[in-house]
Amino acid sequence: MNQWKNFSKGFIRENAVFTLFLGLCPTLGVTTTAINGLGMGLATTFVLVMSNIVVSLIKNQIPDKVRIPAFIVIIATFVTVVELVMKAYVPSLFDALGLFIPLIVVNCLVLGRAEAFASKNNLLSSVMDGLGMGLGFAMALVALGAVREVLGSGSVFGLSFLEGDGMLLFVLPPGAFIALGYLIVLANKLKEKTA
Amino acid sequence: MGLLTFSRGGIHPPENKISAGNKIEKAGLPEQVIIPVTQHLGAPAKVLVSKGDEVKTGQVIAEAEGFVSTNIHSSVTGKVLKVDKFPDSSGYKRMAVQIQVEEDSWAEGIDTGEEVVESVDGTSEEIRNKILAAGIVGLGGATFPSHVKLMTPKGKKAEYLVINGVECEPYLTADHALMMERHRELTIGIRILMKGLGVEKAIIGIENNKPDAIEVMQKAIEGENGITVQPLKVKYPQGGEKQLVEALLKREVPSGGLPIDVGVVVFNVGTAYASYLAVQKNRPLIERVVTVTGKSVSKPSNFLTRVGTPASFLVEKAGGVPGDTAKVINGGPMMGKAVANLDIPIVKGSSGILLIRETEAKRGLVQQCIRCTKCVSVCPMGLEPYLLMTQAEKEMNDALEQDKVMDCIECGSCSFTCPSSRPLLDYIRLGKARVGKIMRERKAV
Amino acid sequence: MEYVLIIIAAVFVSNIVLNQFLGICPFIGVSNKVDTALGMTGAVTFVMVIATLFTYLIFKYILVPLDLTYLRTITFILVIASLVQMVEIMLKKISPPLYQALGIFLPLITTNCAVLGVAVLAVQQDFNLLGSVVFAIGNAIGFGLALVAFSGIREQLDMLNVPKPMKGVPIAFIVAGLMALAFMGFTGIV
Amino acid sequence: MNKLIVSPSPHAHTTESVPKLMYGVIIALLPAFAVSFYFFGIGMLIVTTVSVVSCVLFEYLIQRYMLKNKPTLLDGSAVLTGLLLAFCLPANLPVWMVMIGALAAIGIGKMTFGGLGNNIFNPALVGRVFLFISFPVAMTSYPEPGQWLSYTDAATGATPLGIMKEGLGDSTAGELMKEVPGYMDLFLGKMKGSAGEVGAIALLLGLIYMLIRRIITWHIPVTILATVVVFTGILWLVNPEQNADPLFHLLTGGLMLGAIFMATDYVTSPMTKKGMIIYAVLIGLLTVIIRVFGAYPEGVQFAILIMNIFVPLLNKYFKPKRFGKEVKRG
Amino acid sequence: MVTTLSIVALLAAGLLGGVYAVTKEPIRLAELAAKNEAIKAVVPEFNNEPSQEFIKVASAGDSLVLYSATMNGSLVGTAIETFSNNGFSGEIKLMVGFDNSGNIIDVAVVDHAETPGLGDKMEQAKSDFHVQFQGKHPEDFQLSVTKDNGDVDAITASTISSRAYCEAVQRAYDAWKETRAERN
Repeated sequence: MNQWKNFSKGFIRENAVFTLFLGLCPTLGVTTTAINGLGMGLATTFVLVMSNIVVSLIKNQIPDKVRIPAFIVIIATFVTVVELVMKAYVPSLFDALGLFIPLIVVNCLVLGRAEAFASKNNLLSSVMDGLGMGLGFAMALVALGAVREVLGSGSVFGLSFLEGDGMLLFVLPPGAFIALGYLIVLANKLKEKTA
Repeated sequence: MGLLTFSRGGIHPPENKISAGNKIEKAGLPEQVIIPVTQHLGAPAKVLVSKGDEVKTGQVIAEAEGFVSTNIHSSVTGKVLKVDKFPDSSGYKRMAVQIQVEEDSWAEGIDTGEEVVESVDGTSEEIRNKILAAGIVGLGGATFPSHVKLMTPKGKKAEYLVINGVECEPYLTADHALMMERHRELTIGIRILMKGLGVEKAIIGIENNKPDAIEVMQKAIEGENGITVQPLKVKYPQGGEKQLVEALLKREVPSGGLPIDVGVVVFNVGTAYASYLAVQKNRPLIERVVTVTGKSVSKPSNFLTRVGTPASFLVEKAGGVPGDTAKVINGGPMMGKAVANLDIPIVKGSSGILLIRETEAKRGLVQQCIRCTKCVSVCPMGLEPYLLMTQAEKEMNDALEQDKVMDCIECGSCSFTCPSSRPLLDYIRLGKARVGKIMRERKAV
Repeated sequence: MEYVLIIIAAVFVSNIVLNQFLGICPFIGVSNKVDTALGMTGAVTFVMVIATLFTYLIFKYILVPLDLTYLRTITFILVIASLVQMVEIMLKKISPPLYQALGIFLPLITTNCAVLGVAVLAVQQDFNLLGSVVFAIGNAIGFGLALVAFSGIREQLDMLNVPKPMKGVPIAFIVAGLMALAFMGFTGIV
Repeated sequence: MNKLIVSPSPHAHTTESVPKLMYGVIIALLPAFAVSFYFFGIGMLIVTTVSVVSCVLFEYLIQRYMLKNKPTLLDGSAVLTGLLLAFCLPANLPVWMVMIGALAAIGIGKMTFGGLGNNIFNPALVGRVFLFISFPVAMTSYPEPGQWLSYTDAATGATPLGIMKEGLGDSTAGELMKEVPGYMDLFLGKMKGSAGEVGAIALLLGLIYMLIRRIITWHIPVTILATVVVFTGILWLVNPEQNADPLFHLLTGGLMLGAIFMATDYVTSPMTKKGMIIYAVLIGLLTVIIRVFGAYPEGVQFAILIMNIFVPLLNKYFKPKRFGKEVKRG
Repeated sequence: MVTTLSIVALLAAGLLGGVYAVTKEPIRLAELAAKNEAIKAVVPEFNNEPSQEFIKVASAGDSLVLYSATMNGSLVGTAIETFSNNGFSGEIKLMVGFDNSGNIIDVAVVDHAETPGLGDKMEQAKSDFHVQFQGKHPEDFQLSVTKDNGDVDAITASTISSRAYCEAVQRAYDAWKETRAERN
């Protein structure tokens, strides 16, 4: 029950993007399509879960003063792992996500969970938390990516349903901001209803 | 080059000077008068009479208490009915003396004759004392005790006397009538004030919509030393003393300061006339010219009225209350106060009673500000009323102070001009009250 | 001239916030007041320029010769984190007033992806040393311009009647979107 | 005696009102409408009608069902937005695109911020630029003037500004001037262009009307136009081969429409004269920079939107000259 | 305190070194594959490793890369990676394939930053713009847009992108001509 809560809170109630407003740069930057959103979301989830695991395992060994630098090292390590693996096995996705893969390091979501949750909770809770928050984040990215893709290119997950182009604005930066703005409103409405 | 006027903002409301050109009429005596003891800015005067006392016209019934205060005189002869709280012109109950009018016999030492006394005698101190004794206050509406204004503060030097004959409020014609009919006395009054202040130069500012008054005054000052008449372009609120000083002398009274900070003292024409009566005739300030007007009023008039006369008495004289009256204003339409009924007494500061029709009285539906900048461009003080209103609404007191809310002279130009009918001035007043309180508290600490 | 173009491009054409989506968190978070936005801009400029300089040198003269470029991310973030710490300590000692002004923003900067992003971009785009520094300055100006203008708008919005569901973050995003829309006009000027 | 109204002063009020001001602007737009109807015929009428009706409808629906406010349709602001939006679209734009533009203008540009008076960006321009970025092809194929009932594909193409933008570099300005209509035609509005932005003379008439009725002041429009003339004049004097002359810049594209009707929008322009002048100078400069150095042939819409961003800062830092600051006390 | 941090850093470095070693080869292969993919798109079938057999030609301050595709040792085509700096939003990189007599086989876009919906129509996947180049010989097919009296129909509303595209193809052809002797 408790673990379910740790897991599920990341989807709506404490959703990184819609509620906590964390990790916004990649949210906006990579979501030209739903696929990109998914890729980024999963990459972040991996880093989040792994760093949560490590942090919760060694939390007692780390003196308070060097806590943050240690966390950053741990996170950066996993980010680099993701970077290398993607470069090797999914180079096209790596190209599409570009700069935002190394920037997972400074995604406040990852450091935030390490600091606020994993450093205070046991392994299982931390895994569930990382998984939930990460998948919630991925869900938000996919949602935004899907909206932008549908409106901007007339396709979903690369499947085109429209002859010609959509409203190109949504593929471009202004569309990212605008679409996210309205999605947050929508998510708030949803939250009010479920609450 | 055009006529002089002030530089920032200003508006041109319809002038509606219906009673212009009408001669000053004596209003006569009502049955009872109610004379408030606070008819001036500053401390209330101390009441000297009590119920049942017989008083004479011009007798002191309340005495100045403190420096910024002045004497109050009985305007009639009769018996004191009551010394109690009565609603004053703004509807607040304030201490006043109610007198049953019996006759009109003046107290001793007062010259009631009409002949003009030309030569101005006495030192400036004697002049000041006579003005204090006569209970003279600024008759333009601010009612600041005049003897205080005549005392130049240490370190300041008065250079100019400015006489305010602008009368920029729509409808009102009291000052206009006074200039037309009492120009001689007025000129001597100016001389008196110049002497009282010790200045060599005086300028009479008159708006160009009163060409007859300009002509008459120009004639009246012929041969006078140092007095000039300056016609001004018509623009509201030119009668505001800061605006008038700037229009005439291009000097800007500093924020939070007084005209004396730039070497100027401003008196209204009515005050100059009252000073003449006080100094040359020993006559205290117990009557003034009051315009009673309105679009439906059958006989718009300029009445020479005793202080304490109920407004209803004057309105009856002007033909009674028209059926379509929706609002009665004590003063002009821009800065006057709407009153709840006509029982209010005429006081030293009353310049007019204005009866407004329903169509004029209605305020439009308040709408969203569309940021049209009209309020900013009409503000004579260079403020941003739209901003001050929102800041007042949201109680952003620091921002209000920073944006100079206290400089507002409450001329109402912003509210007048707003196409969205927003109550700009109402909120600004609220803001001023709050910020004023904060500033006083800060000073106290 | 080349450097002027780098700056114009960074400020207007590919503005770091409105076009590159970097530094969105402070953009949304520290933009309620113009004064705070100015403080943040100062702090970011300071750190961004120094960080880019250091990371550039480390990358060019340590990582590349040793064939350790895959350690770029981890090195850069450590450099930035320790730089922020050092700047904080130094400011406290050297210029307390400046510390007063910038101090509260400094800890936020470690996780400001604009700083890391610019450092990474500078080495990716193969600038020379001066070019990198100019690039960092340009991006700092671009960040500041967007942030300060945005905070001005938010100050104004605070005084208006924004519908309740839109208040706060949502309207901020819409404004940012419209700002980005307007900035698209700069396309191609460099 | 009836119950007297007691309210704070002032007791006199202007006869101006928001609807009167809005309809005043609409009247000022009529000459331009007539000119463009003359040149673009029925298509212009369709675009305008669709745009105005959609704007009013979207405003009503959003107010009624989403904001749950009392709809304020009669203030004329939605009609005005609709007109202005239509005026900067090609007369051959598909109807559904016009409707999307209207939704962007009213939905995103205006109602998201809370409606009239709250928006930061000019709604009509938000709609126009939204469409321009979203549907670049449709938004840059303009019909040849003089076709009344329908437009043939062959007779659509770039505006004079577009011809200039694409041609310079390979050809000189003088050669390109032969491909665009003469000055008289440009002045009267006989050129390819957005529905309502042709017809400099008609737009100037509108300006004069608004100045006389004191709906706007001269500061913004005149400053923008003057800045454009000065800046393009300098460029032209330096290199007449590669730069069009100032008159050409003045008469083509959306400059007049933008300077007179868009940049002067009350809500999104600065509150003080000083602010207005700075705002207008920068709009003029940005317009020329985008036209001459940027990717797009026309820059005035972007320039105004960009400056909209900075209006709050202008309002914050350029206050009116307060009374009595110069003289220090004591 | 310092020890813990050092241990953490050491472990991290160890992990990274390991992952790096594992992924090093796949990364190299992935990069090669990407290049070969682009070459394959514009020349006939080959069985060599063109990405390994290239020459560089200097042009306009930068250099073009010529990849020779051979089938059983005989040259079947040359893929040239070319560029133009005059795109709508900066540099455009193309891969142009030529047969042995200089006919264009096909053109593919390697990299660009053109506006979505306009200039990006130059991508093969997005429009047939490239088709008109197929089989043409630059000597008798004027590589400029019709507006400039050339033979290329520009992408709608994207004359500038189309011009840059033509310029890049022309540059590739010039390089092909220049190095003809050296390759045969």
